[in-house]
Amino acid sequence: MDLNFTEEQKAFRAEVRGFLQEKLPQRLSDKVRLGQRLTKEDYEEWHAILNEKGWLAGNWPKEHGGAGWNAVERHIFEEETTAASAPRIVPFGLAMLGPVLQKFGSKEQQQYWLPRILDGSDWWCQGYSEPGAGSDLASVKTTAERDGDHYVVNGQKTWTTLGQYANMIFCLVRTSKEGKPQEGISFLLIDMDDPGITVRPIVLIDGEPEVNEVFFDNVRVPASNLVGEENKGWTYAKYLLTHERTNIAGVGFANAGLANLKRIAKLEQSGGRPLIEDPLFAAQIAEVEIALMAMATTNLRVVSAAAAGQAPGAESSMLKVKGTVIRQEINALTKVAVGPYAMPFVSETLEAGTNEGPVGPDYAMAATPHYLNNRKLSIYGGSNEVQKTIIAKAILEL
Amino acid sequence: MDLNFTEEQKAFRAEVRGFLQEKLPQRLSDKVRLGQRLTKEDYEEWHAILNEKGWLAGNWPKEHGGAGWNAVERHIFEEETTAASAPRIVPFGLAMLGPVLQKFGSKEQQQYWLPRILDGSDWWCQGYSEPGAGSDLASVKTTAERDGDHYVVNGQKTWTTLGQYANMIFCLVRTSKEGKPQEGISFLLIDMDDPGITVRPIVLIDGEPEVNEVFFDNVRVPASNLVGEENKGWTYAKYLLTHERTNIAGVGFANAGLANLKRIAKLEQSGGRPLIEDPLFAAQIAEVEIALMAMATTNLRVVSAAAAGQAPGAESSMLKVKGTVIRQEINALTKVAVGPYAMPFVSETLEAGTNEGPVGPDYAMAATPHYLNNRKLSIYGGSNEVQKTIIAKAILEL
Amino acid sequence: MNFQLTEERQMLQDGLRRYLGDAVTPEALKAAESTGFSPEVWAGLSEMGVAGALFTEEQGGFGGLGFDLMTVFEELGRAGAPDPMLEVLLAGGIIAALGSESQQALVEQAVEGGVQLAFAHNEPSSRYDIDRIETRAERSGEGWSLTGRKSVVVNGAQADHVVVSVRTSGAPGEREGISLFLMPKGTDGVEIRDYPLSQGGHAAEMVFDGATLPADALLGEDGAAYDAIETAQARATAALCADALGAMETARALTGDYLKTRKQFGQPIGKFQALQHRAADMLIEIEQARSAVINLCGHLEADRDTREIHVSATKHLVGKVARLVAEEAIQMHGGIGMTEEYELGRFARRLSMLDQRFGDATWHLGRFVRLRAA
Amino acid sequence: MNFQLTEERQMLQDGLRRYLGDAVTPEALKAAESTGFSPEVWAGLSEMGVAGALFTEEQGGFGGLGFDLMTVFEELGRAGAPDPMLEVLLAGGIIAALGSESQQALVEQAVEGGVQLAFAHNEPSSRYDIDRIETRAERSGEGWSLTGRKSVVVNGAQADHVVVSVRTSGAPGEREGISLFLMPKGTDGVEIRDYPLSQGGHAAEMVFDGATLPADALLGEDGAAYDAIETAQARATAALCADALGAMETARALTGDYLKTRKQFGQPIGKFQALQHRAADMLIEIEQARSAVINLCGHLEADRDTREIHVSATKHLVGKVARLVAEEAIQMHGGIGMTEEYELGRFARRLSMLDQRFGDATWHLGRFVRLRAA
Repeated sequence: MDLNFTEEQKAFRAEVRGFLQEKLPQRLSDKVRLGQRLTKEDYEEWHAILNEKGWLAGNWPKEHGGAGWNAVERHIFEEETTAASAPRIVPFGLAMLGPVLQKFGSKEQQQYWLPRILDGSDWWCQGYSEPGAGSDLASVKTTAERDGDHYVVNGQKTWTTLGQYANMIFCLVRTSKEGKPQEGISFLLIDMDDPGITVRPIVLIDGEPEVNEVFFDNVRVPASNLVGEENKGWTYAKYLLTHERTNIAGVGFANAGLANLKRIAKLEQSGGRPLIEDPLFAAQIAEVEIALMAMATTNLRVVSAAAAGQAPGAESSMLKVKGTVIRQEINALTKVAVGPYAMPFVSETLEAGTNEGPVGPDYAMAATPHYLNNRKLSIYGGSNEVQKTIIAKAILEL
Repeated sequence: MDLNFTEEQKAFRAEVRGFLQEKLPQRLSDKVRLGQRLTKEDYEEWHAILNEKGWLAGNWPKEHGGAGWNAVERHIFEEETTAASAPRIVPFGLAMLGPVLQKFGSKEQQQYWLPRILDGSDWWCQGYSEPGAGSDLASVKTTAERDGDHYVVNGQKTWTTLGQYANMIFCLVRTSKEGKPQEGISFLLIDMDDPGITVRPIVLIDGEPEVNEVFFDNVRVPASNLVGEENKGWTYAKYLLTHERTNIAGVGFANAGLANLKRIAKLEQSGGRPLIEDPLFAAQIAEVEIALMAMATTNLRVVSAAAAGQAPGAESSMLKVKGTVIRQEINALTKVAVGPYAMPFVSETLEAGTNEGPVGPDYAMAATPHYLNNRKLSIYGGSNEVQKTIIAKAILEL
Repeated sequence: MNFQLTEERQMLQDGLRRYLGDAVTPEALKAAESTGFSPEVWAGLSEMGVAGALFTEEQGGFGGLGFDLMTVFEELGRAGAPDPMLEVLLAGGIIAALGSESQQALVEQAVEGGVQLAFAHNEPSSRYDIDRIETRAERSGEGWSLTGRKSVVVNGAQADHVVVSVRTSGAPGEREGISLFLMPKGTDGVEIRDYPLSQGGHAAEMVFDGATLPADALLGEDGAAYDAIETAQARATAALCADALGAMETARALTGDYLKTRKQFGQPIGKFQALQHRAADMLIEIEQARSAVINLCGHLEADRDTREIHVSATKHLVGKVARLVAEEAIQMHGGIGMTEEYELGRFARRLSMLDQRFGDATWHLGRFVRLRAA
Repeated sequence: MNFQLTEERQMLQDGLRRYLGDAVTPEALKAAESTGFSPEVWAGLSEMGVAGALFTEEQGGFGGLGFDLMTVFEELGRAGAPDPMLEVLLAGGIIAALGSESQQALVEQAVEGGVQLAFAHNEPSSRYDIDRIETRAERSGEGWSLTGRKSVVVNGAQADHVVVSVRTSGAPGEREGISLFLMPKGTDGVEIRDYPLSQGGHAAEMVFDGATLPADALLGEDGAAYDAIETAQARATAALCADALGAMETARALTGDYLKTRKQFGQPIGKFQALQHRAADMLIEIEQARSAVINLCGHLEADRDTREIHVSATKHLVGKVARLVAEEAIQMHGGIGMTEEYELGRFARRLSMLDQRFGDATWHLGRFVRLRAA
């Protein structure tokens, strides 16, 4: 047992930190810090900076243009970028599709699509969820029928995050109704500009059109866009979900959120003294900090085992549950901390560069939207209820 | 809406209070206050005092020698007696069997058994639960076979509270295996001195032999001891359980426990100041106090509806859950409040009049035993899990 | 002891529930987004004379007791009505308590319906302390000149009259020296920024830069307004908690319906025991909240210390339960509960913002401890 | 970064788990009830040289680091062993840190096995403050005379040697002026009342009424013992938390087995989703507790402030989880979980008493806040 990082790991951390100091645009980190909205261009700018350094795809092997980091290095990179308020890396192409193509895609698909993910030619989105399916992903109803060298796709996807920015979508589609629901699913790459595709934004309770519905009406997709074999898509989907689970705990986000909360609690006054000196509020911050200290170590245990080649089991479900609960608690405390200025709901103030300044202190404007938006953390990616059932079954063997 | 008691109710409260001041022996209230064990004789002494006043059976109609109080009057009596640290009234004969006999017993049974409950001739215990049945009371396995003018009883009962003091037990027994489990149950009164009965104490985690197993080996019971009709016992059993549910919230016990906790927190020192001035501990007391203030009003709402003749529904399940959680939280805080002196585990100190004085302050000695013992509150009388299922089904119509 | 509504209150409740059930339409909500209230619903409430229930007969109303407030505001919350009735209670209550005969006319107008009020009291650094007022009024000729800033004044831009609290002497944190003025809409020297609120409705930042008010704008005695503000805020807190209670009832009803109809893995999700037990927990806590609201409403007319203990106990408990209900209702719905299109969202937001007015759950827990120790 | 046990520690863990699994029998527990420890198990542990893991090579042991403590005490907790190894760590650690060469012999004896130690430090009004010591020692001839009372001295009556903390100068609440003495069993002028503890083992009240100790009984410098006590208590807190972690693992294993085998309404109760999710919550929290123990054990050798922040963070978190696990394990068992006959009971009691030594969860939360603010 040793809680210390190796000298190599410390050197890597210093390198990342130096890079961020030099290359992360202040304009972007300011937006992230204040919780303002990032535009498509903001993300693309940051992706390009990372790609230039070869750090955009930390989890990809070097042969595909990735950094080839192990789990500990990825963890360090994550810690440093969140601490520096760097924009997050949009995961759909890099964390989700990339690994699937590398494992199951044809040589041609790899050579064509992977570089386009890195250089920003394509913005991918995810076509997994369907209306009414909830956590039961295998109940795919969107169909793809073979017609010559095309598939004809009909159906609907939903909860498609940032679909409004995407020009490509990877989809689970049903190519057969035989056998178990898992058996007739295929994995298809679809151009969002194809005729027959409609994107409809879903406004969430924080006022954000972050997710979308995507409708497919006789969309013709070249058969060459099928990944792997027909009807084997469920295997690839599960592989993708496993990859999505890395950094499921969100320790970096939690740390950044906690630091922000403490900063606010020092600035806000209550009873003529800084809020952080209120013993009951300070105790609530302390409770979540203590939980986070432990969770971060659980995360390191999993990361360290992953770096040593072990596949995480129900631990990632535990991290998902605890990680989301902690982040949501930090969001809730932040909303309380900013006091009455959590009430104003002026969407424009969250756009940087508009004339609409914040109503109260700038740190207050995103508190309520973030609190509301992050209720999703315990719902998506396999709801916390699904995770608990997994934990019970795996560990209790129930 | 009116939260005030009527003038008549206030006068009744004053009368109860005056009676307690005059008649409640200091020796008994001291024991109750310190959480020491009451002996069989202690209970009998208090029962006799109440019976002399005609107040022993508050819930019985006057024609049977009861006080004939309505729900509000019973509530007031409960509040005053718990506040004065009076011993509780042992419920098995008075609150459980009495109402069943009054409703379903024969004239002869009523005339013989009811006066004996009031004058203390009989100490009853309850033969409902069986090993392995848990909250599934209808799965009665103890059999009673008719043999001439007797029943021959074989089987086992468990969790028989204070069975060691009892000379009589009322039992659910199986007289038929036909139909649904509920259909072949009968309600039988059995003399504990009959040959073939063995009582074995079960020691609980607080070291107390409060409950017992009762074994029946070919015990011959006169058929005249059958209450109501053969195979209709489930109806009587449910009627009994409904009656047991009055005062299910335990507001009086919670109030007394809270007062005791506050007293201790004023006496205990932490960091050179009274513990009650520790803001975090004070907040925990406040939280449970606030919950209790609300729960007491919910209880009054139910009591008031009951006095107006309405039958409580799922509200009593809500009161059971919330009431037990509040009392258990008070117990847990009390254990914390007494500090290291919660550790000594000297059973003898809980007997009044022995040479073994308390190790620390006298208020500390019962803190841990009570904390441990009251874990039962959420288990017996229909576990809190069972109550939640009832609530969900009744109100959500699930 | 009696927990039945009187016949009059029962009629009021029934009428309100029926009316609001029809009137709070998506269109009415849409209208309220830009203007801060729904002109149609507001007119309807005026026609029903609902504001009369907030005031005593002496004040020109027909109610005014705690349980009258509970009856009205539980229904407003249940419907998620976007109209500033709470501000009528708050500002109107102060005017009724302190106003001169001519100022009292406003209360009558409020009862008759239609007049919009606001109470400009909060300041950027006052948080939830009533006495931490820095905005100053100084005598200027015959009248007064006001300087300072009021923050998150609910309905501030819409109100025909705004009650403004100021300091005429003393320092922030002192109870003495707080005064009140009655300011008509459009008073010069007041800069107003109007904006929407998360829970619906609008609020405003109000900057006073030498705004001048006549001598008869003073409400009550110079420097002695604290008690009236505390009393009015206690009543408004009771009303807000009743509003939250109503919103919780709707959230639980929506959740119950959803659990019964939504199917997953071949059966209604309400058949899953884990969700059943969590729904039961939610119900138990809502029952606690209802009792807490009853406790506060039943003690609004008690002595100050008793009343304020109940203010803090109830605001703490209802605040905690509101968070639980909002979060659990969303969670049990899953994704659909996160969408603006579905009805739950606005109730969840309304509940989420309960903490932000008159003190959050933690703040009131600390205050309860101090009040009990005093 | 590495979360694997070293080979040595793995062997120690395996050996201990095997030995204690066999040795902690009902008979051993029965024996411990009256005497405070099980002579057989104690002899067995001595034979294995387990105490050596608590001390560094320099001190005569073969371990002494945080993760050595974790390895040993997690197994003692898992088995619910009733033996006072924690007192060897606590008192032995102080002797190792401050003792003269001749006093150090005791540590060697402890490592070789068999010697029983205790630390008489708590007093009736000290609660969890290390510095709130009132028992006084005054010079008397060549030696010292002790007056005062020590409370709940775990293993006090059984110990061959007791380390006693006293005040030789200053006032309760001051860090300066605290001194330590090494007192052999049977010293005159000490009245001892021995009694059993809820969690197993014994403790004693010790009244010093002019008890006399020779000059060479002083441990370390006069008046400068605070730091050594704090350090030893930090290590003992880590050990106690590891012990609780082991006890939780057993409680969860018993609960898991019970959920799998106990049937109700025709199926194993573990099939009920509500219980599944609560079991999952319990597992998640136990994982949190494990990480918290790792955090503390990994920082025992850090600078004082870092170490103490982890002491309070870990004691708080493990305290909360211990309560949850004890209560949920009983609840999920139902009635059987309440009985002394069933094995869960003694683990639940052990977990229930975690709060009572070295500070409860709430106390450490407050301390964490103060340490962070400092």
